[in-house]
Amino acid sequence: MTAAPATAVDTTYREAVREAIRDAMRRDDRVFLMGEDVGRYGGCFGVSLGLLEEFGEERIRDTPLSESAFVGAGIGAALAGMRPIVEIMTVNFSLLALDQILNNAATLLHMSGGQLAVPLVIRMTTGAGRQLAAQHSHSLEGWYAHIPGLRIVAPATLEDARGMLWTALSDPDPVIVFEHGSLYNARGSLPSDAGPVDIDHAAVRRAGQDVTLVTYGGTLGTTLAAAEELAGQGVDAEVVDLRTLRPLDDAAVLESVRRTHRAVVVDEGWRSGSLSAEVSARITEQAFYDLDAQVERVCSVEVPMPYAKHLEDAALPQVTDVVAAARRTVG
Amino acid sequence: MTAAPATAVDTTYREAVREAIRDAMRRDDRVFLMGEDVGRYGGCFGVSLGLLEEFGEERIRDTPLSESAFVGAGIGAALAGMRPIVEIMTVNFSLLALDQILNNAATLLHMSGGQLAVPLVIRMTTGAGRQLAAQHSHSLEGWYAHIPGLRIVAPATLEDARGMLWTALSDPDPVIVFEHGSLYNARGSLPSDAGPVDIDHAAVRRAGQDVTLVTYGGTLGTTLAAAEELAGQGVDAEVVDLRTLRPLDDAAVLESVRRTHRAVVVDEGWRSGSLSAEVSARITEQAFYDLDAQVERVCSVEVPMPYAKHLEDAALPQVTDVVAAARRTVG
Amino acid sequence: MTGRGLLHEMLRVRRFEERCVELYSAERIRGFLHLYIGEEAVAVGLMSALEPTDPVVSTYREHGHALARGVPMDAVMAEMFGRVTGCSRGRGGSMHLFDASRRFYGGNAIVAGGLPLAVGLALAARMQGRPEVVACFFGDGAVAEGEFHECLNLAALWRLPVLFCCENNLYAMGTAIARAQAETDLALRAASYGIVAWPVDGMDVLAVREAAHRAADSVRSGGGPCFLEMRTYRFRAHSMYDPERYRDKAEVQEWRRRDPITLLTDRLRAEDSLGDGDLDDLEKEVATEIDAAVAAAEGAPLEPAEDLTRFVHSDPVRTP
Amino acid sequence: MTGRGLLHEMLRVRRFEERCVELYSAERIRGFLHLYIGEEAVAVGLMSALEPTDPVVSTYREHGHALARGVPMDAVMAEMFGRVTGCSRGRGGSMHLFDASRRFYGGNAIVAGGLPLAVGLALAARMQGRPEVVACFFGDGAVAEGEFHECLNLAALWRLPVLFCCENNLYAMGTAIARAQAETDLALRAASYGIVAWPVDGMDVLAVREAAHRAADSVRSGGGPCFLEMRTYRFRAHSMYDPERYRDKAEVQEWRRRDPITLLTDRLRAEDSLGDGDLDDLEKEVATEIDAAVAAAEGAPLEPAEDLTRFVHSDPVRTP
Ligand SMILES: Cc1ncc(C[n+]2csc(CCOP(=O)(O)OP(=O)(O)O)c2C)c(N)n1
Ligand SMILES: Cc1ncc(C[n+]2csc(CCOP(=O)(O)OP(=O)(O)O)c2C)c(N)n1
Ligand SMILES: [Mg+2]
Ligand SMILES: [Mg+2]
Repeated sequence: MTAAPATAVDTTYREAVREAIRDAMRRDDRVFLMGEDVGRYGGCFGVSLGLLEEFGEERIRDTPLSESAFVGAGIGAALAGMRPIVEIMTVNFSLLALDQILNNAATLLHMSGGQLAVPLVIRMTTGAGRQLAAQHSHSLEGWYAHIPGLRIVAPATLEDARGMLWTALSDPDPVIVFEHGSLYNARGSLPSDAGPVDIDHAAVRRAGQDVTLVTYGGTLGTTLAAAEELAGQGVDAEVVDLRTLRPLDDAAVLESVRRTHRAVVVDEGWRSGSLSAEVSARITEQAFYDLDAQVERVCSVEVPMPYAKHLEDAALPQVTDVVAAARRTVG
Repeated sequence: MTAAPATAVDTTYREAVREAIRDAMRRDDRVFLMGEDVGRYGGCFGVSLGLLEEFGEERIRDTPLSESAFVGAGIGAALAGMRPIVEIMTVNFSLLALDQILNNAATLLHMSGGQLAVPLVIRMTTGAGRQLAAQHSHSLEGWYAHIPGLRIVAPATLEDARGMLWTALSDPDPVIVFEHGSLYNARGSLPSDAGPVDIDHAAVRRAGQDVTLVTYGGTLGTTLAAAEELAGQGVDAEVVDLRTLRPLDDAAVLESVRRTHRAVVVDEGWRSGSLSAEVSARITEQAFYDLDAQVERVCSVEVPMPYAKHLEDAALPQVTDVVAAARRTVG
Repeated sequence: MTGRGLLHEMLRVRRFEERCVELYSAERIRGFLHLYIGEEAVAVGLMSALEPTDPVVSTYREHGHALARGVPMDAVMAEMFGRVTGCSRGRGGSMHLFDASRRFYGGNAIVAGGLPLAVGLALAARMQGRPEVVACFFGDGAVAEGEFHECLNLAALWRLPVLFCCENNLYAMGTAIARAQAETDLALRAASYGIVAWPVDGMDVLAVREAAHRAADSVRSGGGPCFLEMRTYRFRAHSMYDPERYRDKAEVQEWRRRDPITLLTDRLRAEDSLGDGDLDDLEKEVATEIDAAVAAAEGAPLEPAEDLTRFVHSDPVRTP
Repeated sequence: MTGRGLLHEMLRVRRFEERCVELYSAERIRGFLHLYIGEEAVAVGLMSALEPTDPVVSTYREHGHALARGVPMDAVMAEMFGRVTGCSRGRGGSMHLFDASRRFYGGNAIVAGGLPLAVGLALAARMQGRPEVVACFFGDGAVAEGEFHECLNLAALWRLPVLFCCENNLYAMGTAIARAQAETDLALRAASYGIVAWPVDGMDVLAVREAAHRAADSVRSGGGPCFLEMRTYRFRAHSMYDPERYRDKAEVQEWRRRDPITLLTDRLRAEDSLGDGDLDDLEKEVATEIDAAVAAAEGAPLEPAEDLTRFVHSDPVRTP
């Protein structure tokens, strides 16, 4: 008996996430999805549309607006052998559950001397770019990447949107998945048998030799566009997608930087104290004598995100900013 | 009439903070202190002992265990013309109020187009070193220093403990003061007329020319001790106390590094994504060609803080770690 | 405010919201847009009972609150357009309307995030000896948040002058109240803190106004916080992205029969306080105001991008 | 468990705590230390009504909970000493006792931080069809936290098998309950969520046991959550750093007259279930157990510092 050959299927990032959830729910009946409006409403971004009908109310579980309680309940359920996927609508609301994430999810295993593992996956939408203003536009991945005990992933491609979830659920420890809000409508094709992918390694999304552009999540598109523009200007940029923000895949970044001798980190977070600072610090620490120029960073301007489009654009990393930063390193 | 000459008074960090609060309460009747057990109990670390008796229940205001509500209430009161000092017992509990701090205190002025300023001061204890284990030992200053709209200060000396508060209260915008728990018992002397100090600039706590050690708050002592030890080994270290963590006084750090050509950042936060990463990134960005070696970082090991003393010691930055890092830069 | 005045205010909100829908389709307004259609009686009745010095704390569904509070329509519309003439200089958009001069403290997009501010505003009023009532709006969904509990307890404990204005429209996005609250009688929930609380027909602007007067009087005279559960309904989707899979068309139809504007119109007609051409006149007046607001917004300038970082901190005080 | 057995358990806790005070002065124990002296009847009565498979979620004042649950005293004492033989390998200390084999989920030092875990453990039990009761301990102070509200609502809404065990000792650190709660009747507060709730004399171990049985039966048979407000008192300071300025010596004395150990002893004597030498025998047995625990802890090894980073993540699964 031979398997039918995989065909390519046109799909979107949103559908890829949904398919990942559906697949996980089918594979393992310990898995369930819990969060605000994941059921009847279909998910605030439509990700879980149709899943309630397929899996029922127990496993597609609408919660009240009680972020701390339902995230903590996910931790408790994980302690007792379930494999919850907790959806926090957006990273902006996750602060209300941060105590549970930091002080329980990330800490219980170590603090209990190895007794209590928390096999929990938390998914949340992150990022700006849709004129949602100051309280709905944060990029706080860097904060979560600061917490020992967590694994943080940021699927930037359809393949990763489809494949990271199952791997995360197979991890015995808590994993947070950041989905950038501007990606849900991204279209592309996936093989019909697309499945789990590793969540340990960064990926080179474009090979190049003059400068390494390091990024993740929502700014991968911007960065690839910048690389194209740089190519037109005779600068051959390599683009590294971090994919996993904690633990960082230093080796992949350094391997690239040691070849190109130049690096730019692109990060939608506010510049000071963003993940880009950590990446920059690590590059300098570990490859100082390989560097031909300062490591540059392209980040969001440090302001609460304004509503008006021209102001939001001015606050967010743009292709031209990345190009300019790269040119500063090769200049 | 001539003012009586100032005499030196023996005191502690705890008393210096108390005196700062008392002074502010006397100067300005819009000032009040609010938090858990600040009144009857005298403050969980004894800082506000005696103030209830002096100022009464309205102005030394005990709250229920409701971090989000009373921090938010501080913001509201500030909006309406008061000058609240809100005490959060420790940074560990501040996560419960982080939404209010980020989404309201730090954001209202910008989001309202300049209409709503929030002249609020939040004080909290931070740090480890007293065997309080995983949930009571965080150093999250770096997170707060990531938030646009806030000013973050970390008094490391008696003078700053005494002097930063009034300056913070005079700021039209929110300021967070981090007091390291291990400092409260620190003894020293202050002039009897000690008063407000600036909260804009870093300070050189020890002059030197071979390497710049940058630190703040609870690790200033460790760093100064390391500098002494380095001196014995023929390495003349300069120690820069950041004092204000947001906005960072880049100029002071760079001025020093441009002279010494070497830098070590000492930070009690977990290494990845700590404030030290930002300092390191800025040094490399702005002084790359002045550096003779990689910027080193000495931080906490990335684990939930264990209770056992030997494990806690192993997790925290020690004098020997700072010495070793400094030697790596000059080696 | 006369019955006619109340009707005028409700019409201003209704037609404003309807115009917003069009402008959203035309991509003049972007981001999230939460309409107040169906709930006009709540904001209009409530605001009519407040003093101009009473602080108001609002939500992300706050166009109606802002307009009824007296924030000029021009400034609100310009805000939706992202113009510097907007009531938040175009930085806030639909969810973040502010007007300090009218003590309108916005526009909060974190559910229940405004409640602590209201408690603090009330504390300040008390400490400063000002006889103010802080009106704090929030939805049924907010009642499940921890902050709701902390704030009701604190306000009750300290007997602060807060008027909690709960807009119970039976849904938090797609979640019906019975699937979110163990106790669906929200006035009862509030009463459990020892707060005087009662339910009000939120479709009847006169009932809301009367309840608001009684509650505000009690709060202002030092009786501690009050809680009004205004039972209302949103006729439209939660936001522009909501296909409304979670409720029946029939249910919506049923509620539309209690449209607050129709209810008041009928009542005023029955009382002979609204003449034949009066409604038309009002409609015309409102249309004119809206047209003017849209025209002004269209023509208004954007904030220069160089000012992006302005107001992260207060402008330095200029010593003369 | 017999009356004598309950007495034995309470004595174990009491004498253990007293020894901890000495060991703290001798600097064998460090960090924060919160004693359970005066509250023994609560833990002992409660645990005696649970099944070994019932999960327990505790606080930072949990030595009594752990001991009464059956966590071996050796392991608890070694934990206080920071030894690798401790029930959390010495990483947790006084505030973070864990014993997964006894479903003792610790030791949480964030006030109210354990409640969401209890809700989740109960949810898992329900989804997996296991007839468990999750016992969740917390103090009167926790009732003001937002998480309390969110969790009571969620447990009530979903009718989850949680037994909320509120230890109302009248103070949260130095804050008397009347200065923290608008509604000081905490059972009433819980009842407002539609949860069956009642107050219990927390100084009477038999009353606690009976209430716990009734409540656990109701929860286990699918009746939804229950809430017991155990009215008790801590005889000692909040922690080792507390000079107790906030309460009268006389008040403490008054409560000491209702010492749960004396109450039970007197009762058993009156019933002739405790003979003349019995108490001495129990005291000796307990002293021997404690001496052994201290000796074992003194002699136990520390975790090698090289293992510091172990268990930040789970050990890699070793494929055979
Ligand atoms: C803390 C938080 N969680 C989730 C959301 C997303 N959200 C926005 S509005 C809303 C529903 C709120 O319902 P309700 O309080 O009843 O107000 P309504 O929209 O009905 O006026 C939700 C879940 C949010 N903005 N903030
Ligand atoms: C969220 C949080 N805020 C503050 C503290 C500091 N704190 C520790 S115990 C305590 C009092 C708690 O009182 P209660 O819940 O009544 O328990 P009890 O100590 O009386 O047993 C406080 C305020 C904390 N640990 N967590
Ligand atoms: Mg609603
Ligand atoms: Mg208590």
